[in-house]
Amino acid sequence: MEPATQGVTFGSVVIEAILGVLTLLIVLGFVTYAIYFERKVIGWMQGRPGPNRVGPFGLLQTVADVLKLLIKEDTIPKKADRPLFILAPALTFVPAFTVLATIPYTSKWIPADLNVGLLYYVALSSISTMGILLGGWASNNKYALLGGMRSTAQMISYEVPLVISVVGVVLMSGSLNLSTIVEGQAGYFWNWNFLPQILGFGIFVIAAVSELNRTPFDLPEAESELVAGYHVEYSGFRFAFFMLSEYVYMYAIAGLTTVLFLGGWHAPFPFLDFIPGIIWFVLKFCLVIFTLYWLRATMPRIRIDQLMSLGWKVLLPLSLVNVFITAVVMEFMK
Amino acid sequence: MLDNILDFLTSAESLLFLVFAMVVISGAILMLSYTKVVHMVVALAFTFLGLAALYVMLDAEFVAFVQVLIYAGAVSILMIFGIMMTRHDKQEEEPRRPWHNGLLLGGSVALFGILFFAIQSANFESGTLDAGVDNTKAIGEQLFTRHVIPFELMSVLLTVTFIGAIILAKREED
Amino acid sequence: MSEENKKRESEQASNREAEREANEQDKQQEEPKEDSSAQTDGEVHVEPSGKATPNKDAAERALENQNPAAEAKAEKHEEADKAAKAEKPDNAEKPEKKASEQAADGDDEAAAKKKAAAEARAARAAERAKKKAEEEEKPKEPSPKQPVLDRLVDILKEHAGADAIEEAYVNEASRHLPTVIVKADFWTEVATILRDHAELKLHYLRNVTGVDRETHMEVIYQLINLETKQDYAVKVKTDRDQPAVPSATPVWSTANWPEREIYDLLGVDFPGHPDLRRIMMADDWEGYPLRKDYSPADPEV
Amino acid sequence: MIRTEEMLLNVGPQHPSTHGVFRVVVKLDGEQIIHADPVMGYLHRGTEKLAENLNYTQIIPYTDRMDYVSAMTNNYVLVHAVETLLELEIPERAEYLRLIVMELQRVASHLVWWGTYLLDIGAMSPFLYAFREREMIIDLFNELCGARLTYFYMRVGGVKWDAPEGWIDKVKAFVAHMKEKLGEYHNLVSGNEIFLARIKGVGRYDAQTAIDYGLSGANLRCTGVDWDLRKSQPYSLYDRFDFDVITRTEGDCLARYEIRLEEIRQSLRILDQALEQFPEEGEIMGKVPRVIRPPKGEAYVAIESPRGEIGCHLVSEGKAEPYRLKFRRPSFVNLQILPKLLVGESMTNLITILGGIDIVVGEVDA
Repeated sequence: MEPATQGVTFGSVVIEAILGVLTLLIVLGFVTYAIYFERKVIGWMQGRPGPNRVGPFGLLQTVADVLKLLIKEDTIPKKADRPLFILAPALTFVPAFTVLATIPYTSKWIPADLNVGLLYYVALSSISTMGILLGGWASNNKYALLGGMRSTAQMISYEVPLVISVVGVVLMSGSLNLSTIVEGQAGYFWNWNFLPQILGFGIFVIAAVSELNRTPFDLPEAESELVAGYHVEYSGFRFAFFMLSEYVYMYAIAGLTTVLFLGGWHAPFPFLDFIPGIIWFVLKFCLVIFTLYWLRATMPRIRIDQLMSLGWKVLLPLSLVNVFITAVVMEFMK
Repeated sequence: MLDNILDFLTSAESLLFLVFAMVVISGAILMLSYTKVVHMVVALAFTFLGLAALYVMLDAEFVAFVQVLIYAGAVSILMIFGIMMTRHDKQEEEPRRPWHNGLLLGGSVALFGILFFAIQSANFESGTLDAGVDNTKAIGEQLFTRHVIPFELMSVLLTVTFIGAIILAKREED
Repeated sequence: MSEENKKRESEQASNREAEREANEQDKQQEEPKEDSSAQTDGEVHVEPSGKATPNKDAAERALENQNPAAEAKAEKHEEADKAAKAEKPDNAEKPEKKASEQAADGDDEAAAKKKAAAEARAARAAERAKKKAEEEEKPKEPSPKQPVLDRLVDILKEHAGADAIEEAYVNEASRHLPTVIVKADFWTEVATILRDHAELKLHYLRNVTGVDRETHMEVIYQLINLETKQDYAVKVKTDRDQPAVPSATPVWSTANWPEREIYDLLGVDFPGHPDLRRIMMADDWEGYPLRKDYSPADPEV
Repeated sequence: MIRTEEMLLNVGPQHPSTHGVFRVVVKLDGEQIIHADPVMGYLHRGTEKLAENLNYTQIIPYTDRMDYVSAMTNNYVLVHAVETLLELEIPERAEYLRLIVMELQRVASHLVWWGTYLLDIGAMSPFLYAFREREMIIDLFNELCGARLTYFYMRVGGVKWDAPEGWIDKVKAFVAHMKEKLGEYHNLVSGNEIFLARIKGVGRYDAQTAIDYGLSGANLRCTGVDWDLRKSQPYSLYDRFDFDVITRTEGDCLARYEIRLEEIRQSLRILDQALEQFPEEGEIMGKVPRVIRPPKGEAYVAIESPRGEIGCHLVSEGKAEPYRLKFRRPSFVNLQILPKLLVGESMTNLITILGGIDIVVGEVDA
């Protein structure tokens, strides 16, 4: 593997930048239709049609919404901490976007094949927390502050079991490199990590939903308690940034789940290998996304103290047990 | 000398280094000059991030991302958290002591001099360092073989701190 | 004052006069209408179903309308009112004027109609009066709840003193509700007895109502025993100018907000209330809206 | 020692979970409530004052607007008070119609509560399910009296409109449909672990406290007190029907939840019987004078509204307008216990407890 920065030239920087913009466009396209499908899917589950006015089948609804947000007046409260208020959405969005770089879609298509890919993901996603916290604080609004504090407490607490739950996977593949992890899951679907690492998988999914601040862990923006939580004072495109980072994270988490536990681009049966890997990846990815929507349509919200005790008293010990079991089993299997 | 500088500036790598170094230094200076505590912590977080970037340039990805995870992610957030939760509107005016500034200036100059001469006179090993294909793995192996005793002692220390913190928090509750 | 102003004022004055006259005429024209409604009123009640109470009332009203003595009485009453509300002469003046003007200005047609109607009514009223007299001969049946009330009075007299109760009766209109009127001074004591006495155990306070009776204020507490399902009403009367009733909140927590509401809307003070503030109206509101003589600062609102 | 900062937070008057313009000023330590002070009156329209200048028929629409989720029971309590003073006979068909709409209203009201309560707790779908069924009831009312929310249906002496042709059959169909859906509701929500964790043991009080605070409805029955005015002081035709008063002994939000859902089933039982007994023909208005002048006197009547005991204290001086009209609004009385329940609870539980009491601000403020 090439050392990270050797051979960096102006040319390569430009190419990387162009690739980055392309990825951004793909992600934006994803977010647009992720929101559309979320509204459609939840609409169907609730016995209503969902968006169906703008464009055929309402396909342009999100586009219209985004346009509305962009041309909306951007208000900054008088008593807000102006510089931080402006900085916060960016600070939330940038890490959300950069973590996408390490996700391997197929064996060939890997934006950045880092040998500490997993660590990179976890480290950068912790920075977004700071953006949320600052946004909540800078708004100078009590609801926003409460939302920001909740969000921070929640994200810090759940990052720990999230990281430890994937240690089992790392042990099994012996690498932090995401494409190596996928390679290790080749073959039939029972080789995918979600079966041998069923405990880790469960913890990972729960912690991931919590990291995403989605139902049933959507406390930071719990609209029935905190109105809208940390982004209560945000409007226009700054609000759009928060919204966008939420969905980009969803993309990232779905990608990560696919890679770590669902065998990435591998087909469930080797004889299905003629179907390109990217299709398998997208299928698994969509399944994860759908599950998130499904949860949202059926679950009530958990309470903050229950969330905390679930994280520290249940998930953390369980994830440690998972590491221990994995290590012991691997020692015996050797 | 001038050629060196030009050389340095034409390399993209060096430019990147320059940018990150500036981030680190300006973060540190801003941290000292800001008046609001939250702003200070944010500046500090940028210093941490800049440092992490420098580590990446040195091919030390593991250290870099652990730096981001622990310092930029956890430590600064905890600091902001602590600041928000506590009362800090009473900013005590410190008594002005003019001779302090002189003393501080003298101290800084002396420190800079010592460091400068130490670095100038140090004898660095020359040649390129082979960072290895997977230095994370190397770090792991080193930790569990050569440095296993300090590593274990460290974990014991952390466990003790952890338990201590819980006990303190519990006592305050009662 | 300038000439112009004077002129305008006199104009306004004459306008007012005209307006009042017009009003008066309106009222007169309405009068017979109302009478006729009263007739139908009466007729409906004379249905063979033979329900007594509403009929009785209608009859009384008819009698009052007919009887000049009764009318005089009413006038007297109004005068008394006028004396009571000396600070508001406008209100009291009107009816008096009305009566005299009625006599003077009433046109012949109306008078004739009225006369005819009056005769018809007189006939019916006489009939009804006879009926009423017959009814009165029969002794009124005591309410089935009379013993319950007597027992309550006994208990209260025994424990709170003989002076505690001003009056006790069974409110037959309200499903034979035993009602006692308690003197304000004894109310705290009585409330505790009502709640704690082994026979009463009125732990549940259903409702607190304040009524402005114009001569005095009343606060009515509706109590019920959830086990025996026996309910009672307790009234406390108080002076209207400085109304004060000892708070029942220490005895029943539920009295808290209803008492605040009465304080807010009727201005009754509740000494002993833990948190007596306005509850519905704004904190700086002036006056007590539910009082009968309340006039809002801005009548448009 | 580090001290945390106390924070004063205004929950409302514009807050999604106060269900209207109701405000609670809470003092918070972190997310824990140290003190709570409810502030109301934002929707105070002075119904009682207005009523003193209106005749009895004119007052009825005002009662619609008090508890706008359950207008039929409000209609009833007023006409019932006037009829009590007048000692009026109500034709049987009218009384059955009243009873049917009141029970339908109870179902509708509990459905609104169920949906919004789960929305408060963070579940979105039940809200839409509940409103789907409520919509059917509203359609039935709409067909009956031409209004969806403020019905102005009852009159002193009877009801204004007779049931249109086929209406009774539609109600029957609805009752059957609703019975089925009730099971669906239980499947969707009642066993959910998160839901149970959220409301079990929250906002608990005992029977003595409940009685002391004069709570009524599900708020009282959740502590084991068997008190339902339909059974305890039967009014209308309730003594003709076979139904159970649902009680629980836990006294927490879960008990209130179970009671309300179970009460829907009981209402459906009553409806079943009432629809069977419904007289084919008959008057819908009693013999009522054109101008209603109840005799001098006063009466207090109370009925069981979906939220508890709604009472009407009517003082008449024999005029066409009431001398004093006072409503005992269950939401107002039930809400009093809120500050007591909130102390020491978290912000999240504020919503859970407030929702569990089931208030309608139009009724709190009147």
